[in-house]
Amino acid sequence: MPAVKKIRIIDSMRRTDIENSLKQSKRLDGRAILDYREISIETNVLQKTSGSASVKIGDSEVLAGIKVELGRPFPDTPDKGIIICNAELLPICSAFIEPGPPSEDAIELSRVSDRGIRESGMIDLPQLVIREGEDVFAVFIDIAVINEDGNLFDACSYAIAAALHGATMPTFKIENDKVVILEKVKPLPILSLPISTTFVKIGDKILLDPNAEEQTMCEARLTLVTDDKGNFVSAQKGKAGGFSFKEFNEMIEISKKKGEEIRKKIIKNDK
Amino acid sequence: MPAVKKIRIIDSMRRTDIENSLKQSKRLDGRAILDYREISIETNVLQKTSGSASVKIGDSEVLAGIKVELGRPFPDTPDKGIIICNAELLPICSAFIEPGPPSEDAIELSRVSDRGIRESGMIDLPQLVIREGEDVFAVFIDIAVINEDGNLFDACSYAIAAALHGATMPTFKIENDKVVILEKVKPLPILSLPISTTFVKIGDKILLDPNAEEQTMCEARLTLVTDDKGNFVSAQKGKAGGFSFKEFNEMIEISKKKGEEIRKKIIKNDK
Amino acid sequence: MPAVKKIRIIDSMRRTDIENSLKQSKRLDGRAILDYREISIETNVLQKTSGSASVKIGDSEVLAGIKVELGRPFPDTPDKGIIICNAELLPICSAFIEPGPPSEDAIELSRVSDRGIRESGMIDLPQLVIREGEDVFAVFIDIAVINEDGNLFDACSYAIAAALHGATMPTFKIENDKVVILEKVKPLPILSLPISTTFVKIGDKILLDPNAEEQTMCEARLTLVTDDKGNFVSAQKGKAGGFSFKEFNEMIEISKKKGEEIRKKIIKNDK
Amino acid sequence: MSKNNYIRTNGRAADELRKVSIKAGIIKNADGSAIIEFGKNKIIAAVFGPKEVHPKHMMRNDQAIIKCRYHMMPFSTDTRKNPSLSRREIEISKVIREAIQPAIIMEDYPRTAIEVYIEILQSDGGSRCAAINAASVALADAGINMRDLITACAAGKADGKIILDVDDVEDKTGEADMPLSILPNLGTITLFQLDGCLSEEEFKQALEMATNGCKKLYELQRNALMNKYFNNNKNKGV
Amino acid sequence: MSKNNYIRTNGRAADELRKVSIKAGIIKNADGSAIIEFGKNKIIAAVFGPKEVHPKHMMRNDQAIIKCRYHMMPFSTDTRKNPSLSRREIEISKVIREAIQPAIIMEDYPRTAIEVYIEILQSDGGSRCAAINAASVALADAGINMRDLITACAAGKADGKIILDVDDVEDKTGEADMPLSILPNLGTITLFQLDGCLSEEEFKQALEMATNGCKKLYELQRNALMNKYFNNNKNKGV
Amino acid sequence: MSKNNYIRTNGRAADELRKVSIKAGIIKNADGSAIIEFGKNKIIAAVFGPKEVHPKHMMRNDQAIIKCRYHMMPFSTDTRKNPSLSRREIEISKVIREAIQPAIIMEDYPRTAIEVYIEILQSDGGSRCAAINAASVALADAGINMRDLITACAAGKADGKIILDVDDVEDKTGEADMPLSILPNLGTITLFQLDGCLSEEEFKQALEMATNGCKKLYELQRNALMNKYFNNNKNKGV
Repeated sequence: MPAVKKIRIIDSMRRTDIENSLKQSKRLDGRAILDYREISIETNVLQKTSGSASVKIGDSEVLAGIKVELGRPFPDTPDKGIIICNAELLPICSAFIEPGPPSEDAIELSRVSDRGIRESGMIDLPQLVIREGEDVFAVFIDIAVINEDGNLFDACSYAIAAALHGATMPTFKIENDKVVILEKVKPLPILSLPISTTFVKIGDKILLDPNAEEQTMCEARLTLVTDDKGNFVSAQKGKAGGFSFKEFNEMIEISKKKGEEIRKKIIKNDK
Repeated sequence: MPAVKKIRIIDSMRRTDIENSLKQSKRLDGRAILDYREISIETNVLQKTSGSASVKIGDSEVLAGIKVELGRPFPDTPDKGIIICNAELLPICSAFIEPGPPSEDAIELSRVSDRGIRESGMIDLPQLVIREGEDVFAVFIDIAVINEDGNLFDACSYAIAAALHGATMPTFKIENDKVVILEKVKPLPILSLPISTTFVKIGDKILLDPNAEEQTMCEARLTLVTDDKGNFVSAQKGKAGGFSFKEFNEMIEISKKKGEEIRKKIIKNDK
Repeated sequence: MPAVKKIRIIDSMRRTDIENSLKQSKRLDGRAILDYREISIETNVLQKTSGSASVKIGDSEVLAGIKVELGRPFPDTPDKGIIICNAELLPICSAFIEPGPPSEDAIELSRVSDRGIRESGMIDLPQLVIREGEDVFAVFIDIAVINEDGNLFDACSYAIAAALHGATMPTFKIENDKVVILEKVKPLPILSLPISTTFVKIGDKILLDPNAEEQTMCEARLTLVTDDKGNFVSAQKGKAGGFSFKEFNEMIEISKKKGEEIRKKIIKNDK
Repeated sequence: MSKNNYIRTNGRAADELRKVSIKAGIIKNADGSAIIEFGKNKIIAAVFGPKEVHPKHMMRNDQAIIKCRYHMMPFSTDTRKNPSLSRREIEISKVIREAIQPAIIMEDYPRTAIEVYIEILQSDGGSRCAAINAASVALADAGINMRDLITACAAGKADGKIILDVDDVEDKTGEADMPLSILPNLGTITLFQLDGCLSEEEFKQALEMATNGCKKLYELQRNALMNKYFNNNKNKGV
Repeated sequence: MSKNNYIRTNGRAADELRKVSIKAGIIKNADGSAIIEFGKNKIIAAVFGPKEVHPKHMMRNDQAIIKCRYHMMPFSTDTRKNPSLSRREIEISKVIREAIQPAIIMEDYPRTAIEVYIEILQSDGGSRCAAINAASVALADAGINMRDLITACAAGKADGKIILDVDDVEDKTGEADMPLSILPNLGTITLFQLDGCLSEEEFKQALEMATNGCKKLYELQRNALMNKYFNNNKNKGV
Repeated sequence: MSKNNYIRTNGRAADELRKVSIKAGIIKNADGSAIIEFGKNKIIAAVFGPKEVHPKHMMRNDQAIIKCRYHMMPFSTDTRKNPSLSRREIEISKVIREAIQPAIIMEDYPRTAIEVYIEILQSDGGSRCAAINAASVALADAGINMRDLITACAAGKADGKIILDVDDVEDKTGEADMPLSILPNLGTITLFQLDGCLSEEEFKQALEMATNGCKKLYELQRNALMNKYFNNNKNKGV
């Protein structure tokens, strides 16, 4: 099955409807321009993982599963565990996704998710070392996109945060110079919960949490990731258009507030 | 050279001829519906192997070569040697096969051949261990399809059986904690000779040993593999149609008898 | 970006011009048939390498970079270092090169360059051994084709020779049974400077140093590689036509003389 | 059916299925879909089509073509699975396609493709059978014209006994696994595989047991479809 | 701009760029090209097109399509890089394409492809910004109609200070890297990424510093183009 | 030819070929085929075509295109070979294609492809030459219009002596290997490679020796074709 990707097209009448509505700062699904759709988060949904979460933002749905396995450190970081993060756009998620090797979009989604974890220092990597330079734990974070209706960056961010928050890792002992994994587990050392907020620009309006149509027709996209302390820990601009500096400064303000709201939701959910 | 596969098509006149003939339980090549074509088996045809066989069933011809090399056991079976079985549909074998990565058909043929060996316990895998968890022998069973005229499942089964029956493996010693392979060889430990029989259904008739035309136009295919003791050790149904339970029971009976006949042929050949 | 390669076509008028000119043993760029274009060689052009060279032959331009890293010897040559040579036809170099997996032409260029190094004994491989059978130095020779105007075989040959001549390798010590690389470097042990000369045949004429047009329309190509002692150490005929024995003997004579001239140029350059 | 009192290490009787639940219509973007939980298996099947065929040379003028992909998520297995498609997944994709195709009225959809995507979110023994049951419901949910549902269940042998619906542990330690799919109303066998060792008697006994298992699955499939269409259940999502 | 006297370990002031040189028109076979040396970065960008689109289904009737590939040579890095395209290279190819496209008057070239190939011959921190600067000059050199040049520069944080133009060492040991590209005359941000940790204050400070860096690059780009066209410089070659 | 009495470690005289047997027409499904045993080499060549060209853009209106694949079976080598095509196999496929094409009257088959598939069942030194000899007979067996046969043989140097037809052991321990293919009646060299080290004198001596080897092969090729067509030999199969 080759990867001849159908392209999502918004017909011109629909496009006009969306634009006209935005003139009154209203979206066709009734939201204000800075509203999120309903977010639902459920954790511990997968038995064969050390942590998992299912996240829905409106009709976008993703599933994250964490597995912690024995591995070898990278030669240049012998004193740190390993993170491998991979997001797959499953062909079940949309008529516009074909099975096959990961598309450019899937690779960007994986790498932005990965950097969100890595650069924020979310996982305490030195705590994953068993024997420096020899044996470490590798944390595999795999994400399945189950249904696609825009804003996968945020959905993945929340699924990762929810799955890692409360995830476990194995304990071990050394026996005859070999690492033996024990049945007992302990919490995975999580240092912060970075939260992503994604904006798009349509005409002169900045929208939060774009659905699939909005994301298809937007000129530019910006994802800003903030941590518990209000720091910015990761960002990614996308799409073949641009933002003005004024728009940029607006998004900076909003992302901090929204990030805080959503972080509370994830922590509450996990109790 | 890309893999744009030509599809074998049976024209409607030829199809009618085949069907009319089958109404009298006769095949166009003169066979009765449960007859095999002539089977010829020749062993020790390849010098750089530990065992080899060339098998022809009518105009289908395959070549199997066994190589036994040093390897590492799989982590979950430290006390067993390794089997790797791979069948290739070479582009020389048919105008309908293009070079390139293995097709779905080639992968199915490889995996059914592999399971026929593995699940029947044909090779005594614990006998292939040198040092548990460290060093084992790996048995590579590679099959080349030289000319394709249907029923490759059986041709591969017989070539594997004939090549393994009488194959050898190296002897070794441990020196300075290293495995040293010695010149002397000993017989590869073979515990049984599973034999496959393949049926197809055309209209309301069940045929044994389909040729390429019959296999192309059949509704369903069934391969049943039996061992020396009359046990069923492997099976695979194929093609996008089905069998009735009555047909199934018929094939069960026939496969035991035919399997026994062919097994004798292989053992005799090897003496 | 798939690799649908445009094919370079010489239109029939241009072809006639080239052929008519060759009848007077003249080339359209003014050269005599056995003239090289201007060759320029610059070394130490890349900082992150142990040796590098930029070579231009007319408008053909290639860049070679040497890296020497720790590696493991091949099982059948535990007493020798490793050479890995790879040439890439970058998509910047021509409108006729598409990005993607290496084409047949790129693989031939890599392998002919590799054999020119390997078979001539250019690098003293036993000198690259750290601990026999365990640790050796691997010499990576990577070549980037920056602009393509024919005769890449020779351009790569000279770039390799110039980069290796004067390249360095690390020194090391063994500490706690581990190899430690030291800051100090020493010269890479180079035993000879094989030099390639490439001919093409157009009509009944043999030309040296074909440009892109000549190479496209030629019937046959021959690369002959000679070493310091006037020995022939590597050769490759290409293109879907042939040479007479008489033509062959001519090229043998010429290649020795031209090889000597160019070798002097490279050695002089490096002083 | 089975009269003996043999109890398996997992607590089931010899002819007892694991817990199964099927829910239709859970992927909004798909034309049809279903999620099945079958023991620890958690599998989504989604159907797209009938739709345009790519690449064109695969198109058939007299009927549809079926594309089918069986794919395991890296987190679905005990040890993380490499994300790229294995040879095992390619073979299972093929046998599932051949198992479901006989139920589809292919000639009703000439020049189109019907795509069946199966995602194993959590795996246990018998994932291909579970997947077929889900795919069958997803096809019906997509409104594809069908001759019958396809219903699948394995039997096998473990600890010397013929048992229904082999789970992961029984598959690894047991003697045989025999997945089966049938068109229950037409009495047609559309998938059949055997790995392991069975005498003729055991073979026939397992075949009968698996057939009975299929019949139970059939009821569960019908219920899933009825729940969707008659309860007017609008909930979507895994 | 910066008033403080902080000196970085590499000897630069906080708001000081590395040494940059840009030369246009250095690949004879390309329709446009440029080489940039930016600190230790040594990068060629070459543009081919507008040209026929392959494969056909990617063609757009109302505008051009842009293809972009960012590729590192194996000898460009400290440790030899595997020659095949990494996921990092694929992502950077995408963000660079999206960074340069807003400057191109796409509707002037319907049904064509414009190809931008970037080869990293020697890498240092900030290679994607350096590459965008080179690609922008190469596009102009190819005579592609543009609304503005694209100009790129990173800011970041190392040793607790906000700094301009993070090099390799500062990227590895530092706290944050924030690459930016803008259309300087239109005031449009076309590439923006952040890896690391910045407070809101630092974020804004870094954004301003990077913007100022871009303005310096813009002058260097213009000079490179003028050097080619007004000095009638015919020299080609790396 | 050679006057000296030097005997090689394999018992051959310096200018003595290994044992060679060629049989034409052994693959029923191919349009033409041959099997050659050349020392320990055991190689099948099969020809399909002239046939339709895929993909279309490779088609040439004025002549045929030749596709050629040289492929080694995993069991053909001392240590098992990985089944996927190596760079070595890709290069040899190219040089064999270029070696045989000059013999084919390409303009007799415009808009078609002629496919030449070479399978190495057992390898020894000189497999590319053996393969060319087999491919040449297979092309003739397929009835492809040819100007001449292509005939191939290597010479080389081992133990300080120039020798004909280098085998595996001599290739590994020897000083040089020089495969050659010619069109014997036209006196045209169509394949030539050299690996190793030869003085000019040795080079010329080896070239002459290989040429004489080719002439011997030519007789064996003609016999193989005559055996098929005049003995009306209907046997097929390896």
